Amino acid sequence: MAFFLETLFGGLMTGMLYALVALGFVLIFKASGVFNFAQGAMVLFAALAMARFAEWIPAWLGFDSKILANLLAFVVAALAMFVVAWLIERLVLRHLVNQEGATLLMATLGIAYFLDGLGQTIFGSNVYSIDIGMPKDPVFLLDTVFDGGVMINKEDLYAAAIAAALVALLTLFFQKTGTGRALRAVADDHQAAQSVGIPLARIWVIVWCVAGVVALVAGMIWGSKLGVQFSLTTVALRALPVVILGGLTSVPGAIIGGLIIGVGEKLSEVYIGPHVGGGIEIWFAYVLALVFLLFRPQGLFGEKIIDRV
Amino acid sequence: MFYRENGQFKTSYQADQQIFPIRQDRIAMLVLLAVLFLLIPAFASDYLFRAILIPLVIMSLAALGVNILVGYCGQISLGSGAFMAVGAYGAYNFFVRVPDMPLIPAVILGGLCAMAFGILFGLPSLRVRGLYLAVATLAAQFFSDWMFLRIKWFTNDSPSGSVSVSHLQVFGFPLDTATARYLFCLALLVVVALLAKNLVRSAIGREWMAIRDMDVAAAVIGIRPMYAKLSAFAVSSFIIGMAGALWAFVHLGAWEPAAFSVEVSFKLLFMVIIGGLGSIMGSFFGAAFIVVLPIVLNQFLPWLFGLFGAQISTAGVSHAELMIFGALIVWFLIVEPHGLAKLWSTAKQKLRIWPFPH
Amino acid sequence: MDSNSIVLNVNGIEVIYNHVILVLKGVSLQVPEGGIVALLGGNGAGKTTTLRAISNLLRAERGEVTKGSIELRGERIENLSPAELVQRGVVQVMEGRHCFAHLSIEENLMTGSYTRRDKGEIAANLEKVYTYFPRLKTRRTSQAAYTSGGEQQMCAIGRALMTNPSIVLLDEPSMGLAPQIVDEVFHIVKDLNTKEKVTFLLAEQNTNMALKYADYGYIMESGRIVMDGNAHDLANNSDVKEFYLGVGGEGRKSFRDVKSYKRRKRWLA
Amino acid sequence: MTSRKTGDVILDVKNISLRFGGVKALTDISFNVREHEVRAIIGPNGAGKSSMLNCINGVYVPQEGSITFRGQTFSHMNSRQVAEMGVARTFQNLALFKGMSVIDNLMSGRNLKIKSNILLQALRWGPAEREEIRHREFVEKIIDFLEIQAWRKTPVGQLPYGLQKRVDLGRALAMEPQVLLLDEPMAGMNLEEKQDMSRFILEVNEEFGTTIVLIEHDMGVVMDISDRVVVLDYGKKIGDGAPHEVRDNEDVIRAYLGTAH
Amino acid sequence: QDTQFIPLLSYRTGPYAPNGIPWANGKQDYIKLINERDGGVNGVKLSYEECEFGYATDRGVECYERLKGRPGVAIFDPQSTGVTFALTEKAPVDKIPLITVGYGLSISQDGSAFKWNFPFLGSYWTGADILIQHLGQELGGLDKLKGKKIALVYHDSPFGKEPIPLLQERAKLHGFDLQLLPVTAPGVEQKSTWLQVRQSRPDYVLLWGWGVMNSTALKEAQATGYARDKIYGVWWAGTEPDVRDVGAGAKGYKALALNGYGQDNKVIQEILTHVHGKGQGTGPRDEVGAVIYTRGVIIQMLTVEAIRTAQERFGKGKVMTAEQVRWGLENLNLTDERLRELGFESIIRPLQTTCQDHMGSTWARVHTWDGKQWGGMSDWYQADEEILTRLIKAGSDTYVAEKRLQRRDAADCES
Ligand SMILES: Nc1ncnc2c1ncn2[C@@H]1O[C@H](COP(=O)(O)OP(=O)(O)OP(=O)(O)O)[C@@H](O)[C@H]1O
Ligand SMILES: Nc1ncnc2c1ncn2[C@@H]1O[C@H](COP(=O)(O)OP(=O)(O)OP(=O)(O)O)[C@@H](O)[C@H]1O
Ligand SMILES: [Mg+2]
Ligand SMILES: [Mg+2]
Repeated sequence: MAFFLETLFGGLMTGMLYALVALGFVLIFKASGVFNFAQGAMVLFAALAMARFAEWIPAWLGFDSKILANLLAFVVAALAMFVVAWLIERLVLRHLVNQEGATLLMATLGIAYFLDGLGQTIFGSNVYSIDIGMPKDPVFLLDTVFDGGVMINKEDLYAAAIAAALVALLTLFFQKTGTGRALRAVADDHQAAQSVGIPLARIWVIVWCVAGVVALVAGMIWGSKLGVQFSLTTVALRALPVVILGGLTSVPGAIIGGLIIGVGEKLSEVYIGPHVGGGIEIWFAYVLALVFLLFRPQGLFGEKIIDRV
Repeated sequence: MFYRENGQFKTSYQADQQIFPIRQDRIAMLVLLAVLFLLIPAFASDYLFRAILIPLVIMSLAALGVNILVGYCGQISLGSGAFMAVGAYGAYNFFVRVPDMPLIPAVILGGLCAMAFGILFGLPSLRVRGLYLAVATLAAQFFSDWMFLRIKWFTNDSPSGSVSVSHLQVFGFPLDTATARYLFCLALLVVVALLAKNLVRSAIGREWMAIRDMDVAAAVIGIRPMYAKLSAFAVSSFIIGMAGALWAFVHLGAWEPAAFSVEVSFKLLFMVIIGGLGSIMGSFFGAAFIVVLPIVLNQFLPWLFGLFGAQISTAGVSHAELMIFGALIVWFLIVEPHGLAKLWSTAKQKLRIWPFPH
Repeated sequence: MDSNSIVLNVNGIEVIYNHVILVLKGVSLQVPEGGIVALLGGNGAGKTTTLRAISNLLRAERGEVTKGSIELRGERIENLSPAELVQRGVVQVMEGRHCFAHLSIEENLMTGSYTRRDKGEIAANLEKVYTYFPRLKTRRTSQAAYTSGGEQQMCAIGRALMTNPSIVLLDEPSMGLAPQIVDEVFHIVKDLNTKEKVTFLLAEQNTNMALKYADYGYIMESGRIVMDGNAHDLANNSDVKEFYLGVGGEGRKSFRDVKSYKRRKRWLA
Repeated sequence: MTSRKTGDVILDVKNISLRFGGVKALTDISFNVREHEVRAIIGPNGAGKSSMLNCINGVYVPQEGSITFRGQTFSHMNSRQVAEMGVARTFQNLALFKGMSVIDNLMSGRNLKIKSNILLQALRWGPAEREEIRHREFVEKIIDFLEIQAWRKTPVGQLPYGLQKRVDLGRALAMEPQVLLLDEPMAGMNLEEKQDMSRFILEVNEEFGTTIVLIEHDMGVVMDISDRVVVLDYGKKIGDGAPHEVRDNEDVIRAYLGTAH
Repeated sequence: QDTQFIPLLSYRTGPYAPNGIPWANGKQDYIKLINERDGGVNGVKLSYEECEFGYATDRGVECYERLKGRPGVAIFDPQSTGVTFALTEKAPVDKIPLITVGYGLSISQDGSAFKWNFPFLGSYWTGADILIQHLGQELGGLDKLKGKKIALVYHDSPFGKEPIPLLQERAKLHGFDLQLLPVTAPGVEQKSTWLQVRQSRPDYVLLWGWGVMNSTALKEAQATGYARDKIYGVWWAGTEPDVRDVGAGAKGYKALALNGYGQDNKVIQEILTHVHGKGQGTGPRDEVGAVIYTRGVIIQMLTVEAIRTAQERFGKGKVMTAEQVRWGLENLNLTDERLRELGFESIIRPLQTTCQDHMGSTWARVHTWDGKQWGGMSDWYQADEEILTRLIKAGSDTYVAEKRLQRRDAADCES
């Protein structure tokens, strides 16, 4: 029982971490109907920037407060992400208004390659660490009830809290502001959105900036967990079933999807895995998402797929 | 200037329905085939064959298969790597388990295995669409990764899960030189491309495109979405499966499941998008872009830097390669969002009206 | 036309799609302040393209103005973004509706107020649109994709009105609307024109209606303006009568009787 | 109404009701269509006309009611069955296959009639090629008939609206239907083009005896070419009869025509 | 043609770059050292070209095809298990030897079946064998392993699966319980793996990871409270990039050490003087002598010695063909004395290859991470001949049968 709870909690926490990456996908999809293949690359780029600046800034300025270094590095990394967003709009998206999803997807792939190359050129390809003082050791709860207690990881707990806060903030942003509506309009029809005076350029810069910051937060947390190196980009692949399950356009969906996927894959690996040789969680996550899709083809909270003549 | 179609009148529908209705195109095609089959084998180096041409031909074949599904039938698939893997391991099992199995039947049987697998994972397409479908196909991808690592039977009980083949022969001729391998793959590609072209310009091809463009309307004119989608999955995964078998048997010789990882799936999808969705020709352009360009960049950049007297480290080259490759993708899309094939046909269009600008 | 009251001056523009398809071959037209100008012509004549060139929605279609100039109150506008044009009061109602499929009718309308800041004004505009099109009010919460064709057309027009425009480029407003609503749409046009001094440039197939409400008309054929004049004069031109109004020499012909006989248009000779 | 004879009832719609959540798109609609006639459906926007067609060809499933076609009664058919029985249609919001050429669009209308299997098609061998050419000949006739020869090989997405409407009609005709459902075929056309379209419709009706169900907002066209008219308003039937009867019906004038006509 | 060409496959980008960079640097630096200090091998200068493949098998094969035709090409080090598998089929055709130090196919130790493969110093089977021996010693005898539970957390790829047959063999022998826990590559998500570890509470965990998987595993072990000093890694999990980022969290973690390391070794000192001292160092100075850097140096040293050996037979001061180098590889004899001369005496043990034995030495040690650096080296262990020979014989028999090969005879051994 205690073990079941641990697995459950572990799954929930992992799910929140996936959700953090998934959010980036959702944001950009929502705002432009683009499936942003570069999300993984953005996470890596942001994390690299953060990790390296946290090293460089104290060296340049000659102080050694860890907190200050992290703070400044975060700000500088966020600025870098703003610049990236602005350049992407200027050089890429602007020229691809009104093109099909496949074309835009491809363009984001180009961006992904570019960012991978650029990030490694500027920041190097080694393992770097982000130390934002996350506690690494587990705590044990309920040790009166269960023998050995129920183990929970504090780092995960913090990360999950940050993810939740971010989601709440973004949900508010989308629901309560006119911008949210404009974003959805843009996603539906670039040309019509232009025709009523929605400035695509500004909208896209805003959204890519927000997505950049989300990527930075994700990169920071994942980076602090895993170390900052190239494999961070593969985290995006783990977040994919989450986005799909939650619905490509839903911010809260990313969280719920994350929780379901997280729990589903951990329970499956732990309870089914050993009987079939293990290593099943990744495909299980996808199959789980698929099963949900068979009932709701647009994901749990996605906008209904329009099907009309 | 001599690229004109006027003056060439078609007197029968048969003539009008040819793959290349313009005479100049037909001649160009024959020349191209002659170059591919005669000239290149006479001059190409071993490196060119093994490192560029053979992979290019095989990937073109795979991209062709992907294009049928994604480009013609509009079903986004990220499971192509899995179909290739099933093709490869399917062929492998026939090859090692059936004594004296020749290569061609093994490849075709591998294709058939992939076809069955493709149909199975195509079933969700009846309900799930677009990017959401991509997830279903990714499920196929990760499942196959797992399956070939975990189920020993498929790898003939090799402890590490990696397998190899040797003594390939076609009609009794051993396939041991690079030229022979190239010609074999090329011949298969030409045959399959021809068949595929026939398919996409026949009734079934129209069904696929109809489903892609407007599925409700397609249903109203009597097209069964189920049949159309599943047949696209079947044909496409059959071709991809054969390509997978070739990749494993002819190109790699020895392989592990990672040879057909999700990256391969992504690459194949990119080939068809950058080459041109819904264009047989586009598959070849796309394959060339994705397979050849990075290699060319990799060798060209040090030379370029050398020209300016600068030294660049290998890491620097490969970072620059990534950036240039990414930038080129974006640039081509901006010039022509519908892919290289479209760019090609626009160019031909311009040539046709040359020297007038419009 | 009095040249200093011209708000919109299109001067010999040439438009090319996709770098190869030449569609407009030197189109010039003027729209006076507070006027209603009709742009008439058959399918593929280039009406939509002309409007897109003005509102600069052309780029999204991979089209490009390669020659000529477009001026709004003396200012060159070829390089302004559509959003900037909306800021300046120029809005286009696109052909084929283009409602935001996933948004409800009301949300669709509200997107039109993106450039407006004043809450009171927005509310008033919304109310105005609802009074013009009561049908929209009853369907306000439905997703636009699931409304009927006519409802979507109303939505598209209403959405444009929400931007508080001074010049509206209307592309086929009557398409798919019931006769009663067609009347109404043209009434609204007239109404806005007289009461709020909104200028209209409208591309229409319904020549009858268009000439009835417009002051001035241009007729396009294959990318050129072939004829222009006061609406009244045009309506009385014998070619226009025969080809666009259906009233040949012997009055209105029944659709049943037009058989294969066709007279060639004089200007195509 | 010269040489044609309208025959027996070929399509009988009985008590159809269709709801989408709270929206009642159709309430208890009944009407019939006779063989060889031109039957118009009119009504204000959102009255449920298009939905009615969608029910007939199996795109929507009505909650209540039945449809009888050539003596067979169905509460619901799938689109394929309807197509097989010889019902074709055009769409209000163009539903062409945008990426395909005009010829391919029309050829796709003939797909139901193609018998060669996938292998023969791949080889394009003997019978398959002959079959393809036979259908191509038929389609060319339609192309000539609709006067769209010049655009044969253009992808339809690039055609102007009016021509797309013609292609849409062509695709339906390619199915050699017995009943042709047309949803606002003349929207967005100028007079000349409407005349052409009317001519096409009437010729199909007269020469092939095709029964036509037509939704149209241009009253001139409706009055001139239809034999009988159904009027819908807010999902209810408010009138049914010969054109002139309908035109003079008080309810119809109030709900639909307005005063001007 | 007057230089001996050494192609260098490397990955300085991509997921495994953190390990790939020092490795590649070590390989280059040693070549530079030989050219700089000795003027080449008996006067034959060494030339090289690096080809970046980002750990992608197909790009690696492309590199191979590109470089294999260069004049004077000596040898290939595929640097990845995937590329090794692919090249194992090609090398016999092209007649180019493959050197895989500490990786590759375990059965390729059998030189009579694998003429062109040289898995020097150890394979995963020797590694796994030594780990078990070490555990036995810690417990005070292999018999104490009875009833113990050992979990293998492995990279789910041929690399990770290689040790399984040996461990199973050993498990049968000593009666311990072997639990297999695969981790999907690249291994960034291991929560469920470590939850399973927590559930089954094995006495030891063997970590068969590569790249990011290693640090993630250690972090996850910390997060689930599994004692790090019960975790034992393979030598690819015992380098600096594997633990640096975990720092104190990995304190007590042990891993196999295939080779010695550190800047005190003579060869490293010479590299510092002759290469870095002249501003020609490939990477940063402080990485010289790191675990995986040193492994790169060893690989190159073995290559150079093979060339030297070949020259003894085929002509001093001449550029050797790849076939001749192969003979050199097969007839290496690096005695204690020779190693001392070369400056490798505390880096590796003496090594002698034969036509039958392409590995030359099956010795390794175990070292410990103290939270800041590797150290606490154990004594050398040698893999158990008896078990290995049995497994290798069985494996290579199947291989020979499958490929319809002839085992090499005495005459062939002379060639
Ligand atoms: N995006 C495009 N790409 C290529 N050609 C186009 C594009 N849009 C329009 N055209 C071509 O430009 C010509 C003019 O089209 P336009 O839509 O402006 O005509 P229109 O007068 O508005 O016709 P309609 O009355 O049918 O709307 C047509 O021949 C059409 O094929
Ligand atoms: N799939 C659907 N989901 C929800 N509501 C629908 C759907 N289809 C139609 N409706 C609603 O049913 C009503 C009738 O729609 P329909 O399209 O049949 O109207 P119509 O008579 O064709 O009007 P128009 O002349 O404007 O085309 C409309 O109010 C529409 O919003
Ligand atoms: Mg138009
Ligand atoms: Mg309708």
